[in-house]
Amino acid sequence: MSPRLRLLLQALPALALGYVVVRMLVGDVGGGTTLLDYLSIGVTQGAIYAFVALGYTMVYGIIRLINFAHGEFFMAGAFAGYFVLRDAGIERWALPQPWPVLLAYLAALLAAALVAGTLALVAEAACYRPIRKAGRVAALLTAVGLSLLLQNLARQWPAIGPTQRPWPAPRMWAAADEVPSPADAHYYELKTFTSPTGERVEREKPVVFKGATMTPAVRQRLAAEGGRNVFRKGELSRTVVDRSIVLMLAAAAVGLWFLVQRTRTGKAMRAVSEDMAAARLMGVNVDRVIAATFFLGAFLAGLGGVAYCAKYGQVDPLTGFMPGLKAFIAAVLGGIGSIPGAVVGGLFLGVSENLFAAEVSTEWKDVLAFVLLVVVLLLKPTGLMGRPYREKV
Amino acid sequence: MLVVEDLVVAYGAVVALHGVSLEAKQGEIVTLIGANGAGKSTTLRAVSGMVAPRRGSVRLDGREVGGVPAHRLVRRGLAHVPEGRRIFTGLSVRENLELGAYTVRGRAEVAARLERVLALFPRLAERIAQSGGTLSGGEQQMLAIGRAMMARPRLLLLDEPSLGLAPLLVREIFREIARINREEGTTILLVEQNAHLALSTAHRGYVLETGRVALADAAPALLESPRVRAAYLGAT
Amino acid sequence: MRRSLRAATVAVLALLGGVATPARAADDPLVVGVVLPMSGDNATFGQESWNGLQIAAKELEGKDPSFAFKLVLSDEQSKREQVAPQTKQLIENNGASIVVGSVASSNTMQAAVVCKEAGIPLLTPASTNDKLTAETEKYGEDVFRVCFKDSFQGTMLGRFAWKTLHAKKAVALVDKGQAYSVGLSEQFTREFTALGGKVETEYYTSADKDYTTLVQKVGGMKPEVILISGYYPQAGPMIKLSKDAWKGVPIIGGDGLDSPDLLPLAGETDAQVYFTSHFVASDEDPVVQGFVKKYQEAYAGADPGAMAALGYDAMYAVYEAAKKARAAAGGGKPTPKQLSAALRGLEFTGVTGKIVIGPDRTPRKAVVIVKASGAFQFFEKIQPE
Amino acid sequence: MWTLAAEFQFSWLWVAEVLVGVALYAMLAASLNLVTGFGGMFSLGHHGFFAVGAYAAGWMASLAASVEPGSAAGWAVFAASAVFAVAASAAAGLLVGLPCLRLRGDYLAIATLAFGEIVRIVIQNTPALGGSLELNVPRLVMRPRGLAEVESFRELFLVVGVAALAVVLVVIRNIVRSAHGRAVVSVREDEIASELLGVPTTRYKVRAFVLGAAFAGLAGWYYAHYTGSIAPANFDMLVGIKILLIVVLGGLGSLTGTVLAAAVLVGLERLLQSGVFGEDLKRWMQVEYALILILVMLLRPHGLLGRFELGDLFRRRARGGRAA
Repeated sequence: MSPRLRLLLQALPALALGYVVVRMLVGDVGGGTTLLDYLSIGVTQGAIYAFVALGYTMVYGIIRLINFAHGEFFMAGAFAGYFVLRDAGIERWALPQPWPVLLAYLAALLAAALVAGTLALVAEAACYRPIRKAGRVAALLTAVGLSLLLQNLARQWPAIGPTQRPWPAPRMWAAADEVPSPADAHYYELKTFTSPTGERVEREKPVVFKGATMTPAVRQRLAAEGGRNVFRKGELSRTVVDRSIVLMLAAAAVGLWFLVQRTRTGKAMRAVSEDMAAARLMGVNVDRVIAATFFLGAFLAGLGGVAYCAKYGQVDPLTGFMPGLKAFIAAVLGGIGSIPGAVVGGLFLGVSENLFAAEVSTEWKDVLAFVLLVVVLLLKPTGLMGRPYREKV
Repeated sequence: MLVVEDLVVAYGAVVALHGVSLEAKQGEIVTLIGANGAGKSTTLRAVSGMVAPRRGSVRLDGREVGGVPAHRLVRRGLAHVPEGRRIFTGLSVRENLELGAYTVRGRAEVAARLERVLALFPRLAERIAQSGGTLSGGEQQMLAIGRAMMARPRLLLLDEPSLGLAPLLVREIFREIARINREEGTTILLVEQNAHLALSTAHRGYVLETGRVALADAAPALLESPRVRAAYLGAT
Repeated sequence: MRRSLRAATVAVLALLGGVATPARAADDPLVVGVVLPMSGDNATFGQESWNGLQIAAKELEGKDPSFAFKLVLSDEQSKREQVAPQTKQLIENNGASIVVGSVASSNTMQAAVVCKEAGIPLLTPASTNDKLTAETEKYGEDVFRVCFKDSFQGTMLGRFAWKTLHAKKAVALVDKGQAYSVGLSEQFTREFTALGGKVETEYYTSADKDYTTLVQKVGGMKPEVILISGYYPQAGPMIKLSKDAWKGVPIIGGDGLDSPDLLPLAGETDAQVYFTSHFVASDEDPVVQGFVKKYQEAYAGADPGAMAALGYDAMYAVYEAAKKARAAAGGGKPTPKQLSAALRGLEFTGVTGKIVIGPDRTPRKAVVIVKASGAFQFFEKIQPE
Repeated sequence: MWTLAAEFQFSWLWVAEVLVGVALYAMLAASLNLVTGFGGMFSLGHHGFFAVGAYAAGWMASLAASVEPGSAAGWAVFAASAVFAVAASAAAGLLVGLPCLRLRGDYLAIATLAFGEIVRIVIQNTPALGGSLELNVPRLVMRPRGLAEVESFRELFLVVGVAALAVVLVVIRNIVRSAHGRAVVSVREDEIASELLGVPTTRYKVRAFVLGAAFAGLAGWYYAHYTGSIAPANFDMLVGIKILLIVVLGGLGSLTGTVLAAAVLVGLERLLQSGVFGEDLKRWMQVEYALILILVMLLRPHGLLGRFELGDLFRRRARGGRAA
């Protein structure tokens, strides 16, 4: 194959991807059943995989650890976002729409990223650092143990609990007399109950359903209670969510590339990844660089967690398991240890899974990821974007 | 400036150093010679903080540094060029050199040092954008030394700089070492298999045997010592 | 020899745990082992059932003090592999004479296998899969239920789709990992095609949360009705994602959709969702309203779902059977065999209707069709013919 | 009296059940120890071979559903299904081993993990094996009716399990001590050196891998006949991780350690689950289990016994300060 032809072949998928993304951003694909629609669905899903895969790949790259607990950092981030959206009340700020909703989501993303990152820092210092010299099997099992621990702590912790929760849409508050008749959406009020055990339970009670008219009695009661006490849910439309995810991934990938290639910390990360002892001799505080890598990886996973849950509408302690596993596969597909590889692997997996489900079979979809994984491992163990395989002795 | 006293180092149950004492004064080149496994590299590693000593003391400028992690010692003016060079093959020559000045904040300062090191090793300037892995063995050794020099060390530890290099290149490297010592005033602790070359470059030398100092003297005296000549210089 | 070895092992372990074998209660209560999904995917089902069981138990305690029951609850976490060991423990270590549970049919099947070999009757409050009582070779002769079967529910769904919704073409979404999902869609397909309709099937798995492609693909098949054969944790997000793709197409499902979490999971939606169930709180039947009031008092104003009502009825079934068996046994504590015999042909009136356990160990009861838009609304009640 | 849970009563039935679990996991872990501890190959997909064996045995037994339990024919099918299970797993081992063993370290681990998942999903989509519902394994040697018979059934299987475990342990011990075994260990120690000395490393690695798979198949056979009902959910990734955990806990390369670790881990798990330590501890059982796992790894990363310091699985020489 001539180099020019090879370059063309490599550029083609990138061009196709760019085309799909542009069409998505313009907003005319994703809602139908054409190839282009499925491609765009795959790109969105792949972008979420990529978010998580980046963390896997960074941690693997630096200490050769498959961090099975990464999916739980994702879950922790998702829950942080959940609580911010549900309880922070940012959407009550007196700003014109869509600012309150936008700010609520930004706060949720930030909280998610910080919580996930902090959790990763703690986990690294408490579990991974002490065991770094004990061999990789021990480290791997520690990671599995940590994953189980976080999952089950979340299940037992009353604030989170073992069941799945609907993802909260930001509440858009209104006054009783602002509710149109017939209603343009479901409207709710918050009611507090006291259970026999003395627990105070807050429930959203519907006041009027979409298309129905509010009875004057109810309107009067609500007005008597005063103020803006009814709300509807500011759900984001699917296209908004999808586009934001793709844009977020693009921003994160560029930012990460800049950080790793251009900054002092990034250079230290690459140095530690190649040769920890030599990096130490350069004056690099290896522990701190590893901690920073964990933080950064989990930071991205936290963003991915909010994106994922906002898209699929629920969150639970096992939220991180499936995306974590798929992202791990994506990281290996792309070449574990390689940052562009994680993005490419994530997008590749997302697109191929969805095309397969759409055009071949929904029944066998789940085996596809693993078959792809085996095929890539056998043909090109370092992945689609990995460097040539070399044994470090 | 460096004083090592009664240093004991063990890897698990294997004791590598049984109480080594040595000293390097400001501006000196001191060499450690000895057979394979005599503990030369281990001594360097204990000095630079890569291994923690089990007993004994390592003092740098009068302050105890035994057990201080390696990355902190860099700020105290110590640089270690490890055995096998250990350059970062995936990073460019420039990035390798910049990492050498990792502890230095301030772009201007790093740029100035880079210029200086490139003046010392013009061959590296030609290869500045190449990745470290594409360099020849001799160039890699220059890169390793140049990278260490980016930290402006007052004490430079060199571990087997001649390893795997052609004789012509070895001589070039040693000329550079002598020049660094002369022009920058850097104190150098040199571990070397090639005892003849090492002793001709150094001011003083120590002979290590099975983890102990067997002989210590000025380098010219060691070169003349019958024991050294018999054991390490291949003379009859 | 063997006996003493055993005794020694048991004694050592008892010491190890710091617990001696507890003294038997004087009245030797009848132990009812309860295995339910209190956490995990189907947690609202388990929690509601347990709430219902407890309301009934409290009532019975006041009503008939001569009875000594003991409910032992075991959380199977909605995980199939947890059910068998937990059921074993309920029988072997807690001394359960009857097991009540579980909800998802696949899980109940695991419990049934254990109960069959131990010779303990199993009463399921809500598992509707036909095989449970039909495949006696696998699950034994002592599986009972207080709910109807999928052959009834699926048939009613098929008729509803054909007659009420006037649909000719249906797409069924099936989770092959759940016996309930497979069984219900089979029964629906049988009835719907017999009436002249056409059914296509697509698959999903509960491990996956991303149904975008599936939803899009189904939308492209231009169905006139869509059956989500499965449980609410998957159905809710599917409905949410289908907002544009399934515009105007009615969505139907079985009692697996009957959870207070369905609507919050589905989010703001215009979809017309109907499902078959055992009970709905908005039914104006006075028996139903009486139960709703009790439930709201006990659980902070929450409306009971069908699982709560079935749990309540299951506890009453155990009580009625025990009463009957005790009479037959002359007043002593009934054995598992006597309980099983008493459950056959048992008759009483529960909140989900009059329960007559027939020869197929399943009651013949009415099915309620619930319309879910904004809230669960009573739509129609169909009596078995 | 209405209580949430009753006091747990120890019973011989419970003890026997736990011991059966110990025998099963000891078998699985010993077979993985041959692959990982002796052969130096890091496998995360051992549960895949376990599944293959279980389904092979279960499928064969289901063909003989009409055989009278306990009859000569029943015993014959019971024994034959063991041979079939072992053969099927060994074949799967060969199929996976030949292409995958070229991979090293983590890549092999990932490939085996993928294999384990593929096996599970393929079973899920194969109606003849029950799909993702359960496969009923007919009772061939005894069909318990009532608790007393459940007890004798369990005792019978305890004997079968201990016998099967003994066979596995003896065979593995003999292999490890044989010339072949020394070859396998040398492969682990240093592949390049072994190749220079004329040891055909790939062949020995494949042999160790296939044998490990075969023994996992035997464990599968045992499990299928014991539970009488198998489902893909019984063979998920956590099972593979639990097996690996036992191997590491027992010490890589130590068979006695493996059996001890299996006893400790399974026993601990069942004790926590039983609620003898109180209802609170039972509720938090999974948290405790995970905590214990992490603590053991932090405190004894080379196993409970720690007799073998074989942590350096990937032949990365311990250079000072460099993470291995």
